[in-house]
Amino acid sequence: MESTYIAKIGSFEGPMELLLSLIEKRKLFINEISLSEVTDDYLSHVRRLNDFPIARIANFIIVAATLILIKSRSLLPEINLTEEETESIGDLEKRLSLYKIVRDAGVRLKELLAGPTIWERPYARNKIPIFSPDESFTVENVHSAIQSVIANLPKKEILPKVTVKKVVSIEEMINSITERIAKEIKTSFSKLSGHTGEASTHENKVNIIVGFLAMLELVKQGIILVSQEKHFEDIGIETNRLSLGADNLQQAANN
Amino acid sequence: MQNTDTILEALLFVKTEPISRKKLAEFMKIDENGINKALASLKEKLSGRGVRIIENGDSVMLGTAPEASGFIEAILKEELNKDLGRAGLETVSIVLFKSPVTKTEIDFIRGVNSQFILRNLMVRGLIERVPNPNGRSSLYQPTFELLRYMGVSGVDELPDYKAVRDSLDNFKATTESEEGGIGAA
Amino acid sequence: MQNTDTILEALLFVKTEPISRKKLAEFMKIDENGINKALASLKEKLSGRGVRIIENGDSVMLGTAPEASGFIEAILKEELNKDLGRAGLETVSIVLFKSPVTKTEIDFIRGVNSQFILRNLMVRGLIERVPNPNGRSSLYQPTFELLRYMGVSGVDELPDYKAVRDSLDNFKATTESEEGGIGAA
Repeated sequence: MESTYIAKIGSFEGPMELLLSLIEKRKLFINEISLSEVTDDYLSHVRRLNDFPIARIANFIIVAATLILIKSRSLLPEINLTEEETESIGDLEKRLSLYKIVRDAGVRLKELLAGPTIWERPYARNKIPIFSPDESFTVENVHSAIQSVIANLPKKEILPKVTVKKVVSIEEMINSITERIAKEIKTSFSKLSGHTGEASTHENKVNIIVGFLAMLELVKQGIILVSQEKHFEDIGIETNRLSLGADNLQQAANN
Repeated sequence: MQNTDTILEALLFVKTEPISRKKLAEFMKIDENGINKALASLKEKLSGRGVRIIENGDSVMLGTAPEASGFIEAILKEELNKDLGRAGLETVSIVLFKSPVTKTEIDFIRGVNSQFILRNLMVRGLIERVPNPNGRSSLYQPTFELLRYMGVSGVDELPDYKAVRDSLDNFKATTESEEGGIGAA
Repeated sequence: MQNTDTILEALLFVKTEPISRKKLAEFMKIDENGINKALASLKEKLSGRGVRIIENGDSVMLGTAPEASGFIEAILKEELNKDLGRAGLETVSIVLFKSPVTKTEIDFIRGVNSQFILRNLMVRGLIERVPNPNGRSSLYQPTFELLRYMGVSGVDELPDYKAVRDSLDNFKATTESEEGGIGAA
């Protein structure tokens, strides 16, 4: 039972695919509410990813972070999110909508691929080749060309440094959101004390939040896995606007 | 002038690979406007024929009518492996409908690093990388090979091409300002 | 029946050498009488076009219209003179250092499809294709003329030959062990 379940998660290429499938399973539209509803499911999938390559886990965790924000806001609308956090929520909705468009279009492309092919005329010049060198073909140029070919050979899939940095910073974000939630609960407790009749629903809500906090711990375990990634080599050229404290960089480099 | 499209057809027949309108204009010693007219006229003459013009960006080439596909497989004793897998299909779909598109944009939509799948598709000759006139990051676009595999003679023959492209563009304004942000996973 | 000549045209388009009516009849699953009719009808439709049917005894093939011959010469001549660019140099360097090498290996090393550039290099007598004793796919190697032009008597005289060859062979080993994995982004 367990193994078939894992195989099922493993079949998700990336976080968008998983997220969209969770939303569609519940026949929901893509919006903040539906995202918050599937957050728990998503996180429990991520929890089971531990056996997968770090790079793949990292992709799932990055999206998990945004879902956590969405869920936090749905549980505690009073919670203060930074501008960047709010932006990342909007981004996720947008990305998921884009992903759905291309995935749906992909289904039709697959049908086309299964259909007839347009063939090209094969190259066939049965003439004897006339030796016509290119004057750039010197020993020196050929040697430098092969050096750059070798330099450009793809390396094994190594997690880009920017991704590791980003994932490590998510740990910070989770710590901070945990704090903010704890604080919110306290304030809303004191606000609510004295209101009779609402106690049971309130208690229920607190239970949900506590369960959610426990879930955050699980995500952190995934982050630890990623931050332990040893092969540090920048293969991405993307820039990243993520700002990170020197401590985290140091910590990441030491791991 | 009357036989410009005749010469154009002969040139494309001999060339057997994609050629840009600019190159054609050079060879035929007419301007690009003349090439466009000749292409339009040839396209019309080829309608319902066994051969047709395939267009991709600025370039054109000749290919066979899709309805002959099965017979050709038999005569060439060749069958193409057109299976792309899910990651390939997703990526190809982005490249077709958003072309020219950067890796960052592809990563942004897919939520994963597309480095390997992009390389794989390039090795198969289904997409190609072209220099970005506005920046450092390369752009990806579909190849003739990809269009041929799908049996279409241009991207605009893809189902709902305009609608899909428009709906993707609706998000464009916002995603562009964030290039290099979240997507750079 | 109406589109028999369409399919015939497509078949002749991809068949770059003469083919007998009998063979055509076989592939098109009609009798020779049907082929003759289709040929007559195609001949009519091709009149005034850039491509025409050439008949030689029982065999037929497609060829270009004579009035295009001047332009075609120009396009063929250009193939011999144009600058092969970075792609050319890169591909030649791989053929030199890893000879004999298959197209698949070259594609994998370069990360792009090398179909057209290999053609160009062959047309110019810089590399040649030889049968592969161990498989279907042909092997590419430099021509003697190229080595002589570069002033070396064998590939092993190229600088760092052993080291470069080792790195290329190593890459092959890694990709092979991970093949299938490489596509999964």
